Amino acid sequence: MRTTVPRFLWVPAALAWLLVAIPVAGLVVRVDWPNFLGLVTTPSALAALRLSLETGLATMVLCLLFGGPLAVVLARSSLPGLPFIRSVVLLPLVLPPVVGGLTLLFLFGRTGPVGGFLDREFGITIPFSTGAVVLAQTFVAMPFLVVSLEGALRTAGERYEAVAATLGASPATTLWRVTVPVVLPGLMSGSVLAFARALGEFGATITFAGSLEGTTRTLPLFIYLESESDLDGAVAMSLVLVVVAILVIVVSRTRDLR
Amino acid sequence: MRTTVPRFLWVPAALAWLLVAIPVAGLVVRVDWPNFLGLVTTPSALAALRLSLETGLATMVLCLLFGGPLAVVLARSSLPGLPFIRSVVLLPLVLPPVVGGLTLLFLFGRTGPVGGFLDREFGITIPFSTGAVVLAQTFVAMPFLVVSLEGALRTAGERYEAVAATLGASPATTLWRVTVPVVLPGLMSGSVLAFARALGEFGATITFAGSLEGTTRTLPLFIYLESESDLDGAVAMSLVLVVVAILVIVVSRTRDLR
Amino acid sequence: GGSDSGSGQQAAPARTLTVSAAASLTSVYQQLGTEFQNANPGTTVKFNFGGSDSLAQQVVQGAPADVLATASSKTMQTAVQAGKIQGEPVVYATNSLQIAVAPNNPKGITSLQDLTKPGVVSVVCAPAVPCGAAAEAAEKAAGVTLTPASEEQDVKGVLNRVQTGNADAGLVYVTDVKSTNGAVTGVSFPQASAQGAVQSYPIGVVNGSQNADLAQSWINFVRGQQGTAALQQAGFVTK
Amino acid sequence: MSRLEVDVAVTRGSFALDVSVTVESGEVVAVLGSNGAGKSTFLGALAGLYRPDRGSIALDGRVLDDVPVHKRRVGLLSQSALLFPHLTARDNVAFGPRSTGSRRRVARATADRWLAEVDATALADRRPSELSGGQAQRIAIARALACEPELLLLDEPFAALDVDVTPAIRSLLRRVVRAAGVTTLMVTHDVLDAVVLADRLVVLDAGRVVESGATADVLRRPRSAFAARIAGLDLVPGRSCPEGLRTAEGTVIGGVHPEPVADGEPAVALFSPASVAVYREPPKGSPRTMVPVRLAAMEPHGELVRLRAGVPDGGPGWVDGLAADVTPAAVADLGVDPGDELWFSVKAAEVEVYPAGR
Amino acid sequence: MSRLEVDVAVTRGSFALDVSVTVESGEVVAVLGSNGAGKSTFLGALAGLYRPDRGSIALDGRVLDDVPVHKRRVGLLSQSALLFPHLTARDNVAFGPRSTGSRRRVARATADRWLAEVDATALADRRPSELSGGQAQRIAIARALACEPELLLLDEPFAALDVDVTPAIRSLLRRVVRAAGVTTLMVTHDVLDAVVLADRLVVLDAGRVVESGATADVLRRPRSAFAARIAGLDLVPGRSCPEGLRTAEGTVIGGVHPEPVADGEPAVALFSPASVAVYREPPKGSPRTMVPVRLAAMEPHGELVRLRAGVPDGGPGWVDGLAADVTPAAVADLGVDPGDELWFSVKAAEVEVYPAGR
Ligand SMILES: Nc1ncnc2c1ncn2[C@@H]1O[C@H](COP(=O)(O)OP(=O)(O)OP(=O)(O)O)[C@@H](O)[C@H]1O
Ligand SMILES: Nc1ncnc2c1ncn2[C@@H]1O[C@H](COP(=O)(O)OP(=O)(O)OP(=O)(O)O)[C@@H](O)[C@H]1O
Ligand SMILES: [Mg+2]
Ligand SMILES: [Mg+2]
Repeated sequence: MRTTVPRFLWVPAALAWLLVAIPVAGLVVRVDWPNFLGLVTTPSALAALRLSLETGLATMVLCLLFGGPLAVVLARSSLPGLPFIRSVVLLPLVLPPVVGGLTLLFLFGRTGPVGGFLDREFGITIPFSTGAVVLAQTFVAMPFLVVSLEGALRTAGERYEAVAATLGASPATTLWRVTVPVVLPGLMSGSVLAFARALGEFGATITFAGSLEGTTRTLPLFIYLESESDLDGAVAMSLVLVVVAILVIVVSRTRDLR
Repeated sequence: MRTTVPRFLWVPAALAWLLVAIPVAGLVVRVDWPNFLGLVTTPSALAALRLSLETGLATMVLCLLFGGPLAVVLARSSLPGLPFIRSVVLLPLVLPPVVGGLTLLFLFGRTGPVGGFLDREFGITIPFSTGAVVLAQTFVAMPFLVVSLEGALRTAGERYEAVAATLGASPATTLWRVTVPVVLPGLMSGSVLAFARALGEFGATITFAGSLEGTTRTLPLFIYLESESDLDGAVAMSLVLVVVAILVIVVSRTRDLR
Repeated sequence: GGSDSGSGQQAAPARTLTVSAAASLTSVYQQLGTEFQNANPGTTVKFNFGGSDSLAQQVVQGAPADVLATASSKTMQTAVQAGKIQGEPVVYATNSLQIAVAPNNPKGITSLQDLTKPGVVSVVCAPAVPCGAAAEAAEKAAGVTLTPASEEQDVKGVLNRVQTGNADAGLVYVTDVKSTNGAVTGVSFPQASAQGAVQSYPIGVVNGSQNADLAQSWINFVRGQQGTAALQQAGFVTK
Repeated sequence: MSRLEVDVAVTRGSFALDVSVTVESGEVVAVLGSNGAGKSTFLGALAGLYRPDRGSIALDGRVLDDVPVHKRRVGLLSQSALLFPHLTARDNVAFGPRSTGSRRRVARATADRWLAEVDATALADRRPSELSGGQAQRIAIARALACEPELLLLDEPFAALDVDVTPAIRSLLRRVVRAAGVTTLMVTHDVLDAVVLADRLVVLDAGRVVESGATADVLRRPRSAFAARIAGLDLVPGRSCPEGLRTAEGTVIGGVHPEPVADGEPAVALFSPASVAVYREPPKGSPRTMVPVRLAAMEPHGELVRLRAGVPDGGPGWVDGLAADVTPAAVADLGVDPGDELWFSVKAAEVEVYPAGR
Repeated sequence: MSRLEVDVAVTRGSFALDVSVTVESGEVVAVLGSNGAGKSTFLGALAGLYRPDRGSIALDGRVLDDVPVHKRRVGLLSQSALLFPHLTARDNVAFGPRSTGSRRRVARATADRWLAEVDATALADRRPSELSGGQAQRIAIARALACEPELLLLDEPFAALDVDVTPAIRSLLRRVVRAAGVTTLMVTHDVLDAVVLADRLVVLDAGRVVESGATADVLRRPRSAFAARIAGLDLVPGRSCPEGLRTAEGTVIGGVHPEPVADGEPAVALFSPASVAVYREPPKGSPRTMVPVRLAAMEPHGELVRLRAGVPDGGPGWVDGLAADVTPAAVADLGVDPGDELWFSVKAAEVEVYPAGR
């Protein structure tokens, strides 16, 4: 099919892209290139990068495992009060991340209702652990997956699921063999959004999980700290973060969206 | 159509929802109810709330005006290097907001290339102005609109646009009378996401726009400052933020998504 | 310090003074701002609170502030080196460390040494930020090596941990302990005044300010009687 | 091998369906009716896609009302093919067997068998987006048959099929349905489908059954206008009178009563379009029934030309759609064009008046 | 009022279309062909939805190759209705006029007029999701007509329409097309549509034109198997020989040569299914052409029954699809069932051998 993008859209589209691209390009200009390699390969920087990738991946998986079902329920069930239930899911988006971290701390901290119970009964302390990082990231990243996936599910409609049912497919079979493949683009872009958001998460992590090299100090925390003392290092690592994100996004999206 | 949500999805869905809902509920418990009204109606609090709503709305409009066209271009054109162009749009998601704010400052500050030009030629100073807040929020919120809208455009497909063309509709007419109405759910949820993200934006704003009462001190900044001295006030205002967000989301989504 | 309250400028036309100040100065400055306005009718003081580093960057990038008051000499130096401060900034207050513990000090902590006891969860600021550098200096002076559960970004983070019971002790400033109104108890220790452990608060007029005279009178006001009183009230040591 | 007993009411927006039908085990029923009569809605209700307001569906005594769609063993071929876009044609057909427990190898073999049946083996590895309309329809038929349902529902299965394929698929369906004895309901607009495949016809109108009976009976002696149209007969509703039939606005159509009908009873007059004579001017003194019409359409019909009547200004509504078959020579003589006013006439001896259906 | 000159090649995946056709101003051409022959692809290429690999499309001398879709003034009714889901039926129909500059009031009036033409006035305020399949198809037809294109492309316009509506819409199209003199291409699987509406037929097979000519000529004397099927005739391809025609594997079919055909030239043998006699056993000593077939399907055909041949084990491929029309009494006498082996025979006097088309 040949359709045309109206010509007058190109100008605002280009401006929008430039608004995002130029500051990022500015970052590239700002980098202290002669020392770049040295700046980004310090042990602390590498530890932060590794932790960020690991926790980002874990977050994405958790978002899929839990947020995926939630999106299906939101898009397909007819629970009473659905608009309210849905809007609660969006709250981590509006909550300033620091406040989000605080609420997690109130709940899972050593004196909070859940954290206190875990501490007393099992001796498990959540804050200051890598698990806390994943929890904080999942809290802020979940809405991304849920919203994009729910949108995709709604746009795709239920027609194919109805057909599958008339062919004898149980709801579970229908889910795996029809729903998931049909909304795959939405699932992919939702996952990418969630991963990206986890990769950039700062406020909730530092408030809830703390900042300890190798355990809880993810790349954004590292960059922020670095920026206090060594702006060059911070800029260099920001660029690394940007490159990692671009790689992840390009790889995951070129395969499945086109 | 009657389709069923597989039963085994309910458990993870409920857990996902609770992960978000319980911390927020914790916030409610934490509020110092007897003083609540007093805390949230101080002139500074009201100024911050008003500024947040105004800039959030302005951001949403800018995202629609510029990000909307960008999403159409990404979904409908066949530019070379599209995956790269698209992934750049996602960068504000991964960039820690503070780094994002810094890059904006480098660019639009009075000594930056763009800001310097504006200052010299027109005497316009961007940092410390409400415009800077909107700029920072647009920078971080744009990807939300672009990604959800592009997904919706792709899922909706080009069939209806092709039909419109055979009926003699120009690309512009097709855009307004076919594309936009068909992807309205995606447009709505993208706008809500962008608005919500703008409402919660903190790091880029405080770094780039500063925190001046009535001019650049939005609600999250206010909450942050307040938390230095008065955690109760911060918690109370967080709750206000949450309620505002829920209202906006419920109102905008119940109307158009069902 | 001087005692000129700036009350001689009553006839001045309506003017706005923009003060970029470290977030830890929020309550003191807000209080002083009101007093300054009362003393100088027709003047409005606007505050831009934030992290010292951001504030310095903003000034360097030409943000239209009149006064810059950071929470460390190092960040002030950033602005000075960029030629953005008129003359020499002055240090008008200092702040020193205390060990913040839960009210009534349930773990019985009395010295830095106690923080290394098993079962005591401690937190400090990261060495890269001023309060962390101070903590490091104090540690060195005391000859102990702490193994903190977390190296926080700022004092507020440390305070938060102690306040919410997630940490048993944390190194923060006296002013921070005071600001909690008894939510945490401060334990003083001798090494707090060691070389490099004391935080200083410099202030200066921003180059290119449209209100340089008003800015200067704000500095004088902060260093004056009312300013000193308020700062001391908050726990600062004034100079 | 299942007897179907249905008595349901379904509401869709402003449309209400209320149908009660019994289909014997292994019987094939053609569901006829004009556009919007509720045929698709009826099949959807049987498959469980719409929740009935009241009533019940039983298959061999097994009450389906609360059985979820996928456990009903009811196969539905819907009006649009709706092939799964992410699966190849073969996997689309294998979907049903796989879902009901067949192993992958077996399901693929089953799929290949059905693809061969609909003459689509060459298309097995194509995606739906790479198929033409008729090819997709064939795959959809194979898919519906491959899960071997107890009750098969087919919504216009032959639309989009070409002249080569239609008879082949028709005979395939006949073979499958007869061999397995699957109880089948089939929506169609083509009388040939009904004649070839169906034991019985059910005619819906505005959501209700207006006629039902053995195919041959209904086509020979329709009682609803729609069934008459399908059967290629002219039908005029009214009430019986001694001379034949009196329409609602009073025209009397002369006719015979092959079976006794009480005077004033609701009745229908039936006659063949071939027995209708057409005039430009009403012939004087003729004993025949004459009605003025406006010519709505002309179409070839075998060797003859079928003239289709419309309502002339101020004329009675029941003439709408009446057909008259005349020779091409007669058309040339008359020199008619659509829009012209004509007179249709029919001899009483060729009109049969029957009691109207329930 | 536009003469259409097309000569294009289009590739879609593994399918290649290469068509060259000229349609005179105001002519109506029926595009026929089996499923997947490339009919929809052809129309899509004319409308500008597929980019041709080479070639050119000219409408009244105006070269359309680089004209964007919306400026071509080519109306396309595609195979699925694709009504805009967010607009009411009326607004769907008004879309074209609005887009080409009519004011709102005028466009609505135009829409209402077209809705009345397709007998859908009552549906004007419905959304597409509230329409039945046939109702949606009618609105789609109204929508395509309402923008008064110079070239009208109709892809199976009558699929899904009921028996009442089909003749009405057919005559509507005839009226519109004749009155406005719109050049029209129409894809159909129903010979009646072609006979009623088309001046000319174009038959596609595997992306190429295999036959084209005036409707009556093609139906009387088809040269492709598909056109013969459409026309209801039996066609056997081969090469001319003195006795009639010799098929590729050597069977000789006796026949007459109404026009001279050189010996050994490619030719087709044409005969009516009614002239085919059917036997259980080959009668001894008959002078007729006899071929063994396997009975593939049986269908009523008017008063007669049409038997459709399949290829028996080891038999020649060309018998596939041959039809024989016999009386129901003969069927009863023969006692045949699909799958049985039979003999088809035809007298030489009833077989005409013509040179094969280009
Ligand atoms: N949501 C709705 N609101 C109002 N009316 C509706 C709705 N959905 C369907 N209808 C109406 O219900 C009637 C029955 O539709 P259905 O699809 O069953 O018809 P059908 O007999 O299958 O017709 P067709 O031969 O055109 O396919 C139609 O008149 C349609 O307009
Ligand atoms: N993307 C593709 N890749 C390969 N083959 C394709 C693709 N798209 C279409 N085709 C093939 O192109 C051929 C022509 O398709 P088209 O839709 O034009 O057929 P048609 O004549 O309209 O058939 P029908 O009568 O079934 O509608 C078909 O054989 C189809 O399988
Ligand atoms: Mg239907
Ligand atoms: Mg087609």
